[in-house]
Amino acid sequence: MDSSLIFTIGNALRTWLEGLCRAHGVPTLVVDILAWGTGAVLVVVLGLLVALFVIWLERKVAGYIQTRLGPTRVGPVGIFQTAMDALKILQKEDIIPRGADYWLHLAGPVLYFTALVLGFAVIPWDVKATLAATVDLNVGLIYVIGVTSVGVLGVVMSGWGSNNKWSLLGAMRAAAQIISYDVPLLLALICVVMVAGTLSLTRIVELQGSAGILGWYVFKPYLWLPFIIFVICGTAEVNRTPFDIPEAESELVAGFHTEYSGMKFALFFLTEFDHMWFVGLLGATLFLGGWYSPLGAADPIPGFVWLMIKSFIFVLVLQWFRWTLPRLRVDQLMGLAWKFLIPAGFVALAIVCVAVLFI
Amino acid sequence: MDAGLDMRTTGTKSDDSILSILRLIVQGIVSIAKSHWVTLVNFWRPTVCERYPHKDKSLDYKPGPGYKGDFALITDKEKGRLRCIACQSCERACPNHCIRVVPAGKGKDRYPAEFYIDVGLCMNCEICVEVCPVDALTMTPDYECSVHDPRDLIRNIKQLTERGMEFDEVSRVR
Amino acid sequence: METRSDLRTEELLINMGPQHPSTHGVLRLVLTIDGERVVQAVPHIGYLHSSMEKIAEAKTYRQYMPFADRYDYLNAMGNELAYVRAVEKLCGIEVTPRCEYIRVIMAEMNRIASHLVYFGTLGLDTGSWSPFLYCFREREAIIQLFEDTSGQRLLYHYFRIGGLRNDLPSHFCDKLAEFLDYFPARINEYNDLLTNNIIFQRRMQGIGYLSPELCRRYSVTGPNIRGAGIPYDIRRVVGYSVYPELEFDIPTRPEGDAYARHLVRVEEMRQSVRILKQCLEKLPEGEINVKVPRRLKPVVGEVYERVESPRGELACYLISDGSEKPWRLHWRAPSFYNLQVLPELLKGAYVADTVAILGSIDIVLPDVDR
Amino acid sequence: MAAEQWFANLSFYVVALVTLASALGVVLARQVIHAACLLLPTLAGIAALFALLGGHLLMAIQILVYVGAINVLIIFAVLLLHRQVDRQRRILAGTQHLFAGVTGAGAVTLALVVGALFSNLPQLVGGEQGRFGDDVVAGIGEMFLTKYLLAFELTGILLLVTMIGAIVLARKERDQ
Repeated sequence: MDSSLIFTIGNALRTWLEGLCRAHGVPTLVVDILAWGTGAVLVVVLGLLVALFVIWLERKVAGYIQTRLGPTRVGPVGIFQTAMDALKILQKEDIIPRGADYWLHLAGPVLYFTALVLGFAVIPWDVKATLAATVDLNVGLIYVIGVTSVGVLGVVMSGWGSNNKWSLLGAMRAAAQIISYDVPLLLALICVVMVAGTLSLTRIVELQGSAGILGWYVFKPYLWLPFIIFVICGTAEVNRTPFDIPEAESELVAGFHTEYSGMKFALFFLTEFDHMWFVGLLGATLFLGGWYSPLGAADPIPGFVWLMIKSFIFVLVLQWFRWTLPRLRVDQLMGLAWKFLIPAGFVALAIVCVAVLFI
Repeated sequence: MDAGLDMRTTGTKSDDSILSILRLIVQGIVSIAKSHWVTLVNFWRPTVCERYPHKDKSLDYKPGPGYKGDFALITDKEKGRLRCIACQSCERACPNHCIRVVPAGKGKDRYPAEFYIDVGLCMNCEICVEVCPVDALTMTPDYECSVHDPRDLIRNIKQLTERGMEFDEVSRVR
Repeated sequence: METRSDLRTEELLINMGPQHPSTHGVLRLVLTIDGERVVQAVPHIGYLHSSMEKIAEAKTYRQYMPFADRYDYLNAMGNELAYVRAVEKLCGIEVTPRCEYIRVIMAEMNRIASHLVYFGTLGLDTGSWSPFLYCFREREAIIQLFEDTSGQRLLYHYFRIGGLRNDLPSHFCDKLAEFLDYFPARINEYNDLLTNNIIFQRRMQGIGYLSPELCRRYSVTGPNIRGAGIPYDIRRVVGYSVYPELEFDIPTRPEGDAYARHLVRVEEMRQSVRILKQCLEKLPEGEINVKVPRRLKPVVGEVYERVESPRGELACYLISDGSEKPWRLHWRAPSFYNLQVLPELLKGAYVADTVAILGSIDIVLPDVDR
Repeated sequence: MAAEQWFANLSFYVVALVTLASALGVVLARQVIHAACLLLPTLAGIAALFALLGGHLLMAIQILVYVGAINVLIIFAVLLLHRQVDRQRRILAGTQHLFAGVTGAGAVTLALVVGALFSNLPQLVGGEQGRFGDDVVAGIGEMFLTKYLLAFELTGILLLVTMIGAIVLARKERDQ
């Protein structure tokens, strides 16, 4: 498996810097900190760029599904539309409603964004992606779920801090929804963990790559049910139709971010689309063999590109959901989680138990 | 899924047997798959957008004759003067009082010295055109009336005559 | 909602509208909610009041025609039909058969267009975006025909007292036949997308139950009463214009919930297609206008003329004092009556149901406020 | 290795300060919702301390359970509660300054003591790893099912009982 050029250069740079440090008696820790910092910045920048791209993609996909064109004006096929929108939104006035709780109003979007970015820390980008912020945590999966579920606190804070009853309703819905959907999501992930025997995302990918394309977990029949549960719960975690009830334009007038404008709104907006991509990355890592190429080991395309392609398949599917399905009602949403997905999760767990024991 | 589905209202009882739940799941999957098929089909259908301010040849839209657009006064090309005899029928007939005609001359030589139509007030009912005894006033397929200043929406006799040069007869559906 | 007396949750008073994406205009609903349940709902109307009835007293019968388009903007042809029929009855004018058929064609096309808007906006209310765009794509075909015929796309002013503005354009019948050919297949497609979708079904079934008793008490009409199982349709009950010569069914559903009303409307689109096909076949040749005096002065008296609009029983009540202008005009606007039943329907519903129920009774706000 | 120890110590002090400050905030905040929200940095800071000690599993669990679930639940409860709670808290506000002073002084002392105790942090780094070797998760799982089996099962039963009790309490009275 080829690692991409960027990583090779990065590693060479790092070796050179370490040598330099040793020669001058500077602790090599400095290099480490530098590398972590660079990696973290790289991942955040990449995340923002991808978010812009995903927004554009969403508008295009929505356009064509609805027999429209989507953005066409800025750049070829409107590709710079979202970049321009971001520029526009930067200039907007930052409105804080009267009676709003200033600190909560401010902390909401920041926390929402931070929680997601933290999640990116353990995504295995490529086989040798140590330069990037990737940390091969041996409890990576629990960490991802834990960190991303913190984001809902941001939603709740902004819902409360906006001094708007619709936002408050949205926040309450969001809290109830995330807590409910974390349970089946964890059940589905436990199935993967049981098959892999590890919580480390890097190990899980490596285990899938060992047997070619058929080794990917999505091709194992006993993991189909967890896969479906993962897709449904992933959609719910990112608050997208049919599970977008915390936002619900037609009922709650955009819910928790009704009162936001300018950069704070942009944070919500970007995070939401980044989150979608993040779910795609997670799905690709857990079920679609991560950075491995479907063509086998002789493939010259870097693994990072494959990971991107796989994650965007998820993104496209989520977008397809959104522009097709109506929204569930609040009680139906809860009913779906507690009456259907959690039992299904246990069934999946039982199936996987049997499979792991006897296959 | 039917937790809040309150059947009190419809009188039917919700059935909670395993079989009906399984049927519900299958039915749900099938219906959702069908919905996705519809959006997929429409994804490949031709788009219906008309990129309005961008006029390229295939999209340049012109309404047919008889469209109730901007106004024009028709000039009698043989006599070289406006057909309008400033009888003020249109002014009286207009439900919104958006026409004002200032007549000049006497008898057969009566003509409009001024002819104002406030397009911003007009509701495109075409009553004025219908009541005209000499078919001098017409509505044209011209639909681009936006301006920056609402005062520019008041058409005067010069504008109306100019636009009317393209027309020999009242624009009608054929 | 019964909760234990020692468990008290806060009731929230919340303003839905007048600026809200799903109130279909400037309707204001004051909701008292307990968690996600609506305890009480009070609709406040009048934000769009525009003196449509008072204006009539200052205009001649002809001058008022374009105003009739304007209050129920989704059913402009139907409004014109009601007004024109009322005036003609008052003056004793008989129109030609061709004119009657064209009027019915226009009214039925407008019914399809109106129901398409209903279908799309209900999709929006329930969170599904695509049906809206698809419905508007189909509606565009109808609107294009209206534009070719009457010169306008929304507020047509096409009917005249004693006739029509002009005859149909030459390509009209072919275009309409083409539309009628592909449209039923499109209805099936949109049923697959929305009506039969399990999420939509589950959301619409069992909410906003309208009993026949409630319908009678609030004089609810149109697809709403037919969704409660009563086949009450002015086209049949009164049999105005050429409807007695045409074959069509009055679709009803016994359930009375929002989903039943939805199904009735979808079926009505099919019935309208049926009516339109027959009209195209039977469309007689001949004149469209009869001679009407230039100054219209009806005798002293009053008329009450009912037609079936897409929203229900639409009636025009005219009192003449013998002058050129009506002494009094009153619209029995179906949306106004249908809206009054809303507080009854919203009791105990979820906040999310509020918009779905409001969408399912299909009101047009200018029609409510006039 | 001196630089690394210095870095580890610095990280610890920063994290400990944030944790203590936000914990103080929880106690002193005038509004319940602020207190509930300040629990987040407090609990997350504890998670960070676990991470500094090399206890990655504990860190992840701390975030998942305390920050992701319990804190959200607390805030959820605050959102649902009657505003009266605010008014009751305001009665406390009179003694707040005294309270703040005492708690603040105590917290700073505590921070100093803990800092002194942990100043040889690198020896303690890898707490879990030291015990279970590479696979912490498997090690802890094994402990649960062998040495602490009884406690583990009892906790499970307790949780089950609690759950059933909660459902019974929250259940609506059936309509007659």
